[in-house]
Amino acid sequence: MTGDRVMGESIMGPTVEIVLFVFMIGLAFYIASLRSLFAAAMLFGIFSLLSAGALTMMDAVDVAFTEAAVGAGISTVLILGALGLTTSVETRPIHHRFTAKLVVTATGLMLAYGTLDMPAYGDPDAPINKHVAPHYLYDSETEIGIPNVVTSVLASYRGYDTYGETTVVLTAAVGAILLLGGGVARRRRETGSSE
Amino acid sequence: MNDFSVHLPILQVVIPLLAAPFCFILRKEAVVSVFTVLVGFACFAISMDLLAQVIDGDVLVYELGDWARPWGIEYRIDILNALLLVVVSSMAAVVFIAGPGQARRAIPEGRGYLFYSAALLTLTGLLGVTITGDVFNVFVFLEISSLSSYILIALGRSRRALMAAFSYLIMGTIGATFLLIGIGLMYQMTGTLNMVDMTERLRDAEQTRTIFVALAFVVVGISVKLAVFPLHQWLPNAYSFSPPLVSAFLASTATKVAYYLLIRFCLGLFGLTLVFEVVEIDVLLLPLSVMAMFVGSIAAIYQRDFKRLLAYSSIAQVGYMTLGLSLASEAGVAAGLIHVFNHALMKGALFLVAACVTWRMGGTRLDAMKGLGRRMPVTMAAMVVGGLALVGVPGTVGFVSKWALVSAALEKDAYLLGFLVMASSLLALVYVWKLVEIVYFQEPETGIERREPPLRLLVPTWILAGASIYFGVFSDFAVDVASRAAAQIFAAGM
Amino acid sequence: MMQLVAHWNYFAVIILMMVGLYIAISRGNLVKKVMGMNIFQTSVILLYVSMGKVSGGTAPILIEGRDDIIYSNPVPHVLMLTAIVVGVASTALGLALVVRIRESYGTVEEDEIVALDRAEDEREFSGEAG
Amino acid sequence: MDAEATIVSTALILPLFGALGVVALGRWPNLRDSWTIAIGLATFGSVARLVGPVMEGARPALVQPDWMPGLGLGFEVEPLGLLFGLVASGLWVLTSLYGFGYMRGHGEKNQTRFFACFALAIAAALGIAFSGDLITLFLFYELLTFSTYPLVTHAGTEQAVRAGRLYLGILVSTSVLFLLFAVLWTSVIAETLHFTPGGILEGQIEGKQAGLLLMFFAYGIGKAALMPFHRWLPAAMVAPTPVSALLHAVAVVKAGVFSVLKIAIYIFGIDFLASGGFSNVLMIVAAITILAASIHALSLDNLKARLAYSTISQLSYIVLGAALATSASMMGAGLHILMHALGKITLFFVAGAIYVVAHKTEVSQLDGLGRRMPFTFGAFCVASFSIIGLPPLGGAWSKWFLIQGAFDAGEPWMVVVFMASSLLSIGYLMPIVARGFFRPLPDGEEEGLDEAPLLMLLPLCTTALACFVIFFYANDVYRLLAPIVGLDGGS
Repeated sequence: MTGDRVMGESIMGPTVEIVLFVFMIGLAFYIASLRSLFAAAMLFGIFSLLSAGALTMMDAVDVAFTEAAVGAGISTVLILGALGLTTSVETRPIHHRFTAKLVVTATGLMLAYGTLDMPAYGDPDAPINKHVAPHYLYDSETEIGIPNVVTSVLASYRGYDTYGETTVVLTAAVGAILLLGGGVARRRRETGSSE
Repeated sequence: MNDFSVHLPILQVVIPLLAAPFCFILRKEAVVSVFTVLVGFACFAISMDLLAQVIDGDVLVYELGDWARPWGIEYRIDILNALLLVVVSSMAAVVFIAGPGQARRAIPEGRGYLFYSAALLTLTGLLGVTITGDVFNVFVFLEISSLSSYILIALGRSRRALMAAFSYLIMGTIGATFLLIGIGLMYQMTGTLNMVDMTERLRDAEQTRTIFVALAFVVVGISVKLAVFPLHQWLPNAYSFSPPLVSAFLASTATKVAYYLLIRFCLGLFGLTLVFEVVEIDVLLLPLSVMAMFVGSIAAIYQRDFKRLLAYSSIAQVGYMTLGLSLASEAGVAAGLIHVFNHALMKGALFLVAACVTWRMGGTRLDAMKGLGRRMPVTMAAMVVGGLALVGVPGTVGFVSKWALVSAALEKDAYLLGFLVMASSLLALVYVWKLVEIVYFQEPETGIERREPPLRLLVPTWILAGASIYFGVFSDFAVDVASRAAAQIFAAGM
Repeated sequence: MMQLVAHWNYFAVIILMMVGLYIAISRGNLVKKVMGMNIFQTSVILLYVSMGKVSGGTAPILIEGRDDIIYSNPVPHVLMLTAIVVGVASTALGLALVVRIRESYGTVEEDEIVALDRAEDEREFSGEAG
Repeated sequence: MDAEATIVSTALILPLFGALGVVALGRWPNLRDSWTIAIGLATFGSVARLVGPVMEGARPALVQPDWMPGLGLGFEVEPLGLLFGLVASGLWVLTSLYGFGYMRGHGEKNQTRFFACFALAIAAALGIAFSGDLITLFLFYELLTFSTYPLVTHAGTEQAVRAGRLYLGILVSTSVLFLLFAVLWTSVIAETLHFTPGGILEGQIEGKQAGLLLMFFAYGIGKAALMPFHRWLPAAMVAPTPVSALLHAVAVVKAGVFSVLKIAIYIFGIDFLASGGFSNVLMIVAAITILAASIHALSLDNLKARLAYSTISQLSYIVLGAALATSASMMGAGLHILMHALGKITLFFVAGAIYVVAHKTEVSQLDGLGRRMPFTFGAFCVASFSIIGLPPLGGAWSKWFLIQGAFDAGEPWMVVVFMASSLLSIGYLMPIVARGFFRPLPDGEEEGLDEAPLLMLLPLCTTALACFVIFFYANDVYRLLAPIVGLDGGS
């Protein structure tokens, strides 16, 4: 049957994924240590692209596409734009705060502890794959009629979340106009009212 | 008629949601501000109707897009949500009355309508979080409310508002992401996102370490929003530098919704056994609540700014709420919920007083408030009422809260705890009295001419101050609804 | 050890999360904080999608007339599409705030801003005494 | 609502109504003051009309709908409360008269606020007197604190504000920290807060815990000025003298000891209190307060301060009477509320009169003043004798019953305490009389009569006379109180 294909993936998939993850971790650490914000922003874009790759490997093509467009694209452009309006070098020395390390370590350890009872990665019998998802996979075609299940769920079953998501975008737009819009008027007001 | 009332649950959220972009069309600030008030009262009316429908124990279910549980998202209203819906929408309606003219101070000409739009979005988010029966939907609407509240906070007059909003944004996003991780783990172990469905399935998966961790992440995530000590650092700046009306609105709604979430997740989803017997979050939550009560109140005593003082007092008051939950008893949760309602009233009133003071003095520094008792007697009387309620003087809502909370503690034989609650309310007396002395016994630096703020500020202030007394005397409503809500959620959490 | 093998990519995700969180809470530069927040959120996306991965599965786009194909779980994908948009919205808002902060303070370093605020406080209240 | 309940509600509402009227009539001082007197008389009249029915055993009750689930605002008039109500409302009239003389003689500002708060304080005192359960008592107790705060700080000076802070600080702190806590504790263990003859706590709590609860109540009622929470009382003497007189000789402090007594009788119950000896700590604290305050009074030169410490000492008589928990001691305590009120208010009236006429505040300045103000000093002398406990003055009765009670309880040391305190009170009161009458006036002061204004003189003579008259009518008061302390009526 499709045995060959499955075999091939089971070896190939993890290898590529592992490489991607190793790169991502390396990039993240590098970003943390960089003082040039411009370089960090570029690396962040690459990081997002790599994560899009990893997402593809995990069969989440829609997410990967969006991540590539939004995460690697829009976010990076936004950050670069913000750098253009502010500064591109971190001027203060990097200090290592003890509490921050403590919090981060605690978070990591907690999560690692949480993985102990998790179903194994890719386990088809995990509860997540057994309850609601099969219904979407097997009945959405008749109920909705779109082959892309992600789209069906997004637009119909969980359409309300998408509506909420649109509202989030609206909110961000309102915020951006309020905070940044009318820059000239704002600056005039600020200098005028600096009592 | 019937058709219409069936759709009330969705209208509760969709009305403010649609109203927000509608502000773009209206544009004229005067029109928009009136429109917001109308929306606020419409929401309030709907929430009261919903409460009336569920008060006897029926649960109202509204399936969005007609997808049945667990395939789609549903709205699910029991007494607990309904109570919170009433609190949020009533506070919004009252605070919005004071809206007109607010925007003019913070925002460039001609963009005032955006201020109202953002306020309506916050309201949408808060109502959406409260009403929904789907855990991921909680996250989405929580982000709507959070993002819009960051915007509102950033509109404060001083530049420090920007930094306050930014810090809140970072803290808030991290908190929301923690919640998202927790939800993810819950989803992973149950395969569903619907609350009812998840509750049933969690009972089977109860003993896994993944669920413990999920609980931890959910609680920490919500605690950031709730400003539970020591995750409260964002709050003092956010409340003291934001425009006063925004502080009034957020202080009386946002933390309340976070408290609701804490109860919903701990009791409704994870269940009593897991939360209080297996993981025992009360071991941590209880001392933190007591710390919050004392640290918040003591910090409030030393503040030199009215709004900042109120902000620190809020941290202490959150301590009372979480203390109620960590008692792990029905009476304790009921006490916490009573305090949610009561604290919304009194803090709302006090922050509106701050708005009045800002209108008159341009700021809320305490040394500028000297002798204000003679210069704006009506406003300051409201401050005294709110302050006495914070202390818990009989005849005010604060007393009802304290009575309920201490009774709940004593019922659990936690005598020392009851005593500590009393002791911390004395600290409230110290800072409230400090205010009273400044306002009534110190000579103003400039003239004593009497000038009250306009009615649009004075009326909502006194609505809330009056309610702080009214519901302190006729407390049946809050006590009854809160007790029923606690009983219902407790039965579900068994 | 078996744990590590069975959950290897969860551990990778956790490490990413830790780095992102660390950048967000420990760094003084506000832009850097936003980046850290982003990395943190991205790692959560990876976490969710990992949960929905089914070994040997493929993207959940139904192919007509084939019952033998294993599909990965589409639900986490749906959720994360929403989360990505939410994430970019908060990034945009955060950066807008950073730009404004830079305009009013002249810096985007937290320490410097705190120092400026403190100086302002002292000026205000000492002016009071004098 | 039956006729008696109507009277109860009238008596409770009249002073509130009075306060509103005072505010409304603020612009016309004469009208305002007449109004105060009219309302005062009407209030006293309605309280007095309850005496008959209560004597016959009726307990007029008035229950408002619950203001909190399970907690109604309830009133029930029982003999002890009626006695306190009579004292408070009766002396209100006299103090108002005196107050007009004092305030006008002194040209004080803000008189309207002053008399409005005064009426409010009386309303609160009556609320305490007629309260049917602990929570109602607590509510009015707090109302009394807050309504008297503006009176204490009336002068508005730095000193007054500081005294006000101490006043409010101690009274509110103790009430919230201890009293409210004790009330809640009681409600949790006894599941009722209603004042019930025979008490509600018996069998619900015992031993050390009961003792602790009792101490929570005793210290929670800061107005009873048990040491070490007595500091507010002397501090509050910065208030104008009518305030000191009514509030700190009658309404406030008596509300305190009345509450202690009421809780002892109706919450603990005499029998329960007498059993087990858990009231010993309270007994010792009260005894120490009696002696320490008396001794301290000896050393004070300021007249009002000396009277204040005398009050602290005398209040603890009543607390001690409650702690002894015998029928006689309770009777003595109840009588002492009345007797001490009459005596002490006279003393304060006199202090105020001296201040207004001669502008003197210290004991050492009083040389020869009795010859210029014979009536005033005469009244002082009579009241002092009553406080000391000499017949034929009212104070003799209460002291007699208290000592009797100490014997009954088998506490000889407490007998000694009462005796010693009487001696000490001679020590701090008599020198004042002696100075006034027997020392020559200091150089440069004129001889000749210079009495206080009539509006002041009249009330203080009336109360002095009452100290004397009441000695002969004590039997009626005894009959009123006898049923609740477990004695046969009449003697």
